[in-house]
Amino acid sequence: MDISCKIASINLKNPLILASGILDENAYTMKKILEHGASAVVTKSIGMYERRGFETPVIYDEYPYFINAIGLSNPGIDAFSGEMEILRGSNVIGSIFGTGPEDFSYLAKRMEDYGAIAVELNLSCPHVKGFGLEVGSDPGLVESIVSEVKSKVNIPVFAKLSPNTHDILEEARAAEKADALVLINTLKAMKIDINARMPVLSNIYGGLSGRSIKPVGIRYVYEVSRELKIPVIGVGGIENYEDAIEYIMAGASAVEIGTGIYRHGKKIFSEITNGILNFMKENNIESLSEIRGCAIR
Amino acid sequence: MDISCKIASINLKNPLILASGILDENAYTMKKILEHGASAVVTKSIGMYERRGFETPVIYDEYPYFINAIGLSNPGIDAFSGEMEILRGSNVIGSIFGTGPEDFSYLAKRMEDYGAIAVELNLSCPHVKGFGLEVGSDPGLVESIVSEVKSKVNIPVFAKLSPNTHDILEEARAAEKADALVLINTLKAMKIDINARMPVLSNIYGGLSGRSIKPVGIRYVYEVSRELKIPVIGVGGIENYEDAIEYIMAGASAVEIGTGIYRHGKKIFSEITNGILNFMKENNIESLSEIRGCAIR
Amino acid sequence: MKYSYIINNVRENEKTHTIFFDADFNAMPGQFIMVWVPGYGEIPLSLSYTGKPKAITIKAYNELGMRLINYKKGERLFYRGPYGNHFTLVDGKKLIIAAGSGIASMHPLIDDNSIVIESLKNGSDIIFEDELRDRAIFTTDDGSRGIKGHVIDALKDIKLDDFDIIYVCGPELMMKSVFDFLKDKNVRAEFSLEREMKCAVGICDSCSISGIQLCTEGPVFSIEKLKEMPEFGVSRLSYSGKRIFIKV
Amino acid sequence: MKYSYIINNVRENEKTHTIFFDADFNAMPGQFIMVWVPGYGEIPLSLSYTGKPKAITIKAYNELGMRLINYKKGERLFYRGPYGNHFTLVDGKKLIIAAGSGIASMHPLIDDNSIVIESLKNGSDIIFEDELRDRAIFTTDDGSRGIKGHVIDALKDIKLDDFDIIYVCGPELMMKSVFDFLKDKNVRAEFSLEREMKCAVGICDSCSISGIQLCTEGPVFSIEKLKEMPEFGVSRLSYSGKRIFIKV
Repeated sequence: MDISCKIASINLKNPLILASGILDENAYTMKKILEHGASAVVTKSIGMYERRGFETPVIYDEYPYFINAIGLSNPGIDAFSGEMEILRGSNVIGSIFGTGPEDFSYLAKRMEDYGAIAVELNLSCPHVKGFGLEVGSDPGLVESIVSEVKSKVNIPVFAKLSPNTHDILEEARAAEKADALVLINTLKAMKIDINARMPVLSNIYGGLSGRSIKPVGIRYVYEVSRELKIPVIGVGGIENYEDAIEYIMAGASAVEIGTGIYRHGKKIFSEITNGILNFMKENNIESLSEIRGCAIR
Repeated sequence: MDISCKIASINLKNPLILASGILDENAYTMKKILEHGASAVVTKSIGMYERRGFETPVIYDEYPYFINAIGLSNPGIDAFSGEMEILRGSNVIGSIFGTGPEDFSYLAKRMEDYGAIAVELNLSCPHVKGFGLEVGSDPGLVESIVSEVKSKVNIPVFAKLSPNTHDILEEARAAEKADALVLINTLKAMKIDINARMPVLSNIYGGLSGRSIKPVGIRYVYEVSRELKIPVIGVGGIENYEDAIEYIMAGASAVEIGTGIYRHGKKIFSEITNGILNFMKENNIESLSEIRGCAIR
Repeated sequence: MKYSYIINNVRENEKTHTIFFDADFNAMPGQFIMVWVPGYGEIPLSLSYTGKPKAITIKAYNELGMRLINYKKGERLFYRGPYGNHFTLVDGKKLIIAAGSGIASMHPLIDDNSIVIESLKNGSDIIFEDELRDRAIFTTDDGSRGIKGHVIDALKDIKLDDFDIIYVCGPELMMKSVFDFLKDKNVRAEFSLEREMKCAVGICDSCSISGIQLCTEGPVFSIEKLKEMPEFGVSRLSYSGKRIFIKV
Repeated sequence: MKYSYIINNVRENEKTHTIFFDADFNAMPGQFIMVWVPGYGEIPLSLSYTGKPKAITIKAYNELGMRLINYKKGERLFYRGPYGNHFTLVDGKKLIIAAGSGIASMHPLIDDNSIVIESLKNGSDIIFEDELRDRAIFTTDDGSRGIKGHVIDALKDIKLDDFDIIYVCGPELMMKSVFDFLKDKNVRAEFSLEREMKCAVGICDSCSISGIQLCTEGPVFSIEKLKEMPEFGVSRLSYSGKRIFIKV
């Protein structure tokens, strides 16, 4: 049975990629995730300069919710060279964020130089002013960022889009020059503690990820796969092999796993791989391409 | 202790209202909900003409998800007179949907004639083409619908908005002439059954409600209450008194409960009322106005 | 969505089949499942066998039904449930009153201590004949089998005191006539109601009767409970939610 | 977020207080909680008392700390957890090596069968003095109490064979020196590490060391485990995620 997948020029041994923002700040952790069976890892989003991010509390978790507002904390692209050096030769996808085409193309080039096999444009962080959502909800800006980055690097370019929109197709079409779309980022959300009478997160707003958002992620992957030809990488609430297969049947070429690690540990990658293989065996499926997008009507 | 609340000219004995779409098609059921302690009920959304709605399956439920695509099935405003007659004298808020200002104002007038204490404009059903989301994501259209309805009826007008947007404030400002905003409608979502290799809902897409969406609902209520003066009615994932108080602390004048009934039964209204009263007693709160919006920073 | 494998498909008559499936949930007579036929829709179906294996008995009257009665052994039956309450099981003599497909939900109740009154359109509509033959009184519209007439024509000759419980299932109008016949008599009786059912989990309001949801608090109601339901036998909501008055 | 009521606030020294609170969770020595001071932030704090009542001991070095040490009896302490693994409890003689606030997490380990080596900046920094007085060897930077020097200056005079286990907690550089001193000796030793901690649930990667998350798989590691961690004593990530090399 064949669970490998190909996205643009990249061949992956399985469709399970570590999502950006989870256990991907320290190179040694990313190496460990790859050892646990992820076919690639996406780094934490890296910007032009060091950024402290938000003060604690930066997460709120209470099943089925997981809300975070790390605030794009990152060491800056220069300092990140050290982590990339430790990872050289590994399947690392560099996630980057910025305010416009210049930032993004500069950062993408640096990631390429560092040995990243692809870059993922974070066009959709829901809780940092001036980045993310404010960038991603401007289709003209998205289009120029994608074009500019594509013209500057030879590695594949993935665009990670926001679910905080009323028209995903407009957003997706704006990013259509990318080699793949990554759907979805977190949903803007918040938690108030009624005993403290205060928002829990220091930034007030955060991004909802995990279990709760899977039906939204499936819908975006399905809707975009149905209408556009561009490959889609599914992300949002994947905790077991059924979830991964659901994304693949919705049209995803691969999936990213993030918050799922919180509840299932790093072994989630091997567990889901085994689960997919068993499902394929029981259902006489030779290759994932047989079921990719099979649910689309 | 005082848990009454006032929204525009309406006085309610408690802040718990039955949300539109749940147990509000048959007048006798709405009467039963009122007996169970809801201070008001919002009817199923009623349109100009009878509408069958979508074929089954119309719901998918698997905790923490609840996805529905009833498809605005309704008997039409004429036939609905029978139900309203049975309910005359009760606290009934008429939910209506249409394609533009003419439909909405006509329907609102009929609801007023039927004895509704207010109308709720459904500007945000996420899964029916030509209605809801497509209406609600056009701020100019929203504004003209609200203005037109306001000019035609004397009862308060509530506008129920969509969370499927990147800019809730633009949407909220468009509806600012309403007497209250109702936040939020369901999130557009879907479920694929991997064994059937097919979307479960006959309409493919549906609206995600219940537990999963509470942090998104809280965020919208908070964001709008923080920026605008218009009263907000919170809805989305309320299952216990803590959830209701969280919405109130985010700025909600009242809350609507829908999917919560599925897991807790009709007794959810009296349970939450008692829970709120206990919380107020333990925390020396005399009136809900003391805590309304207290979490806003 | 849950699924079980179909282990047998038995033709009961021209359009009616019993589909046996390999499920291990516990169920009681009167409960139902929501059967999903992917691409065709979803329908509520009472369990006609509640032991092991379980089964549903369905009369095909539309595409979904046609697809269902043609299911082969080894195919998957998708469903959710079981849902609803159930008939009260009693030690003692039972009178079972059925019309049309109502017999399916009461099939698990039939035993050596029961008498059945079954109303059929005509004699060829009969199902479960082997089990019914020696313990059933039939009524048919055309007199092609048993008494020409309706259930009441059979019921009025029954000595009700002989029975510890009466179970009733069929079209609402038929049940209303049985209810009216029994309501002033000192009998224990339970009726399994049927209405438009969409969500099956108590929230869409389609199947409600007098404020009560058939899917979660029903479908089985005692005669006392029915006395408190002014909508019974009078009106119900259509699929769109329009109030329809039941013709008397 | 959970909360408990504060039942006592004990001043240990000028800036260090022990806050007792009424919580009924089970906890072991070495575990920590994330304490949220609404409006000020959230910090990881080891439990300095793990029985009933529980307590945290905190030295105020910023606004959050100042607010915390001024908490009054009856106020609410908001927290999540307990998190992390714990020191292995052994029957036998224990050597406890602490520096700075490291003593807080090891306080529950101190008993009649333990000897403590504690490194202080100066003598006035001491806390838990009543319990330590008769069983501690102090080292101070300025010689104001005990030996002038660092823990190794005290440790080298200890007969390690006498002890069944050695527990270590303090700044990473101090722990690295203890680790280097012990690593070739045949001893059982556990170290409680400290790094930037944000999420405390194993996903943000701030507290990771050589691919392992302190918050979920630590903070306590055996000396054998530390031998497999090349980042120990060498580098860590800052709050922003920047790699910082620990000065030797």
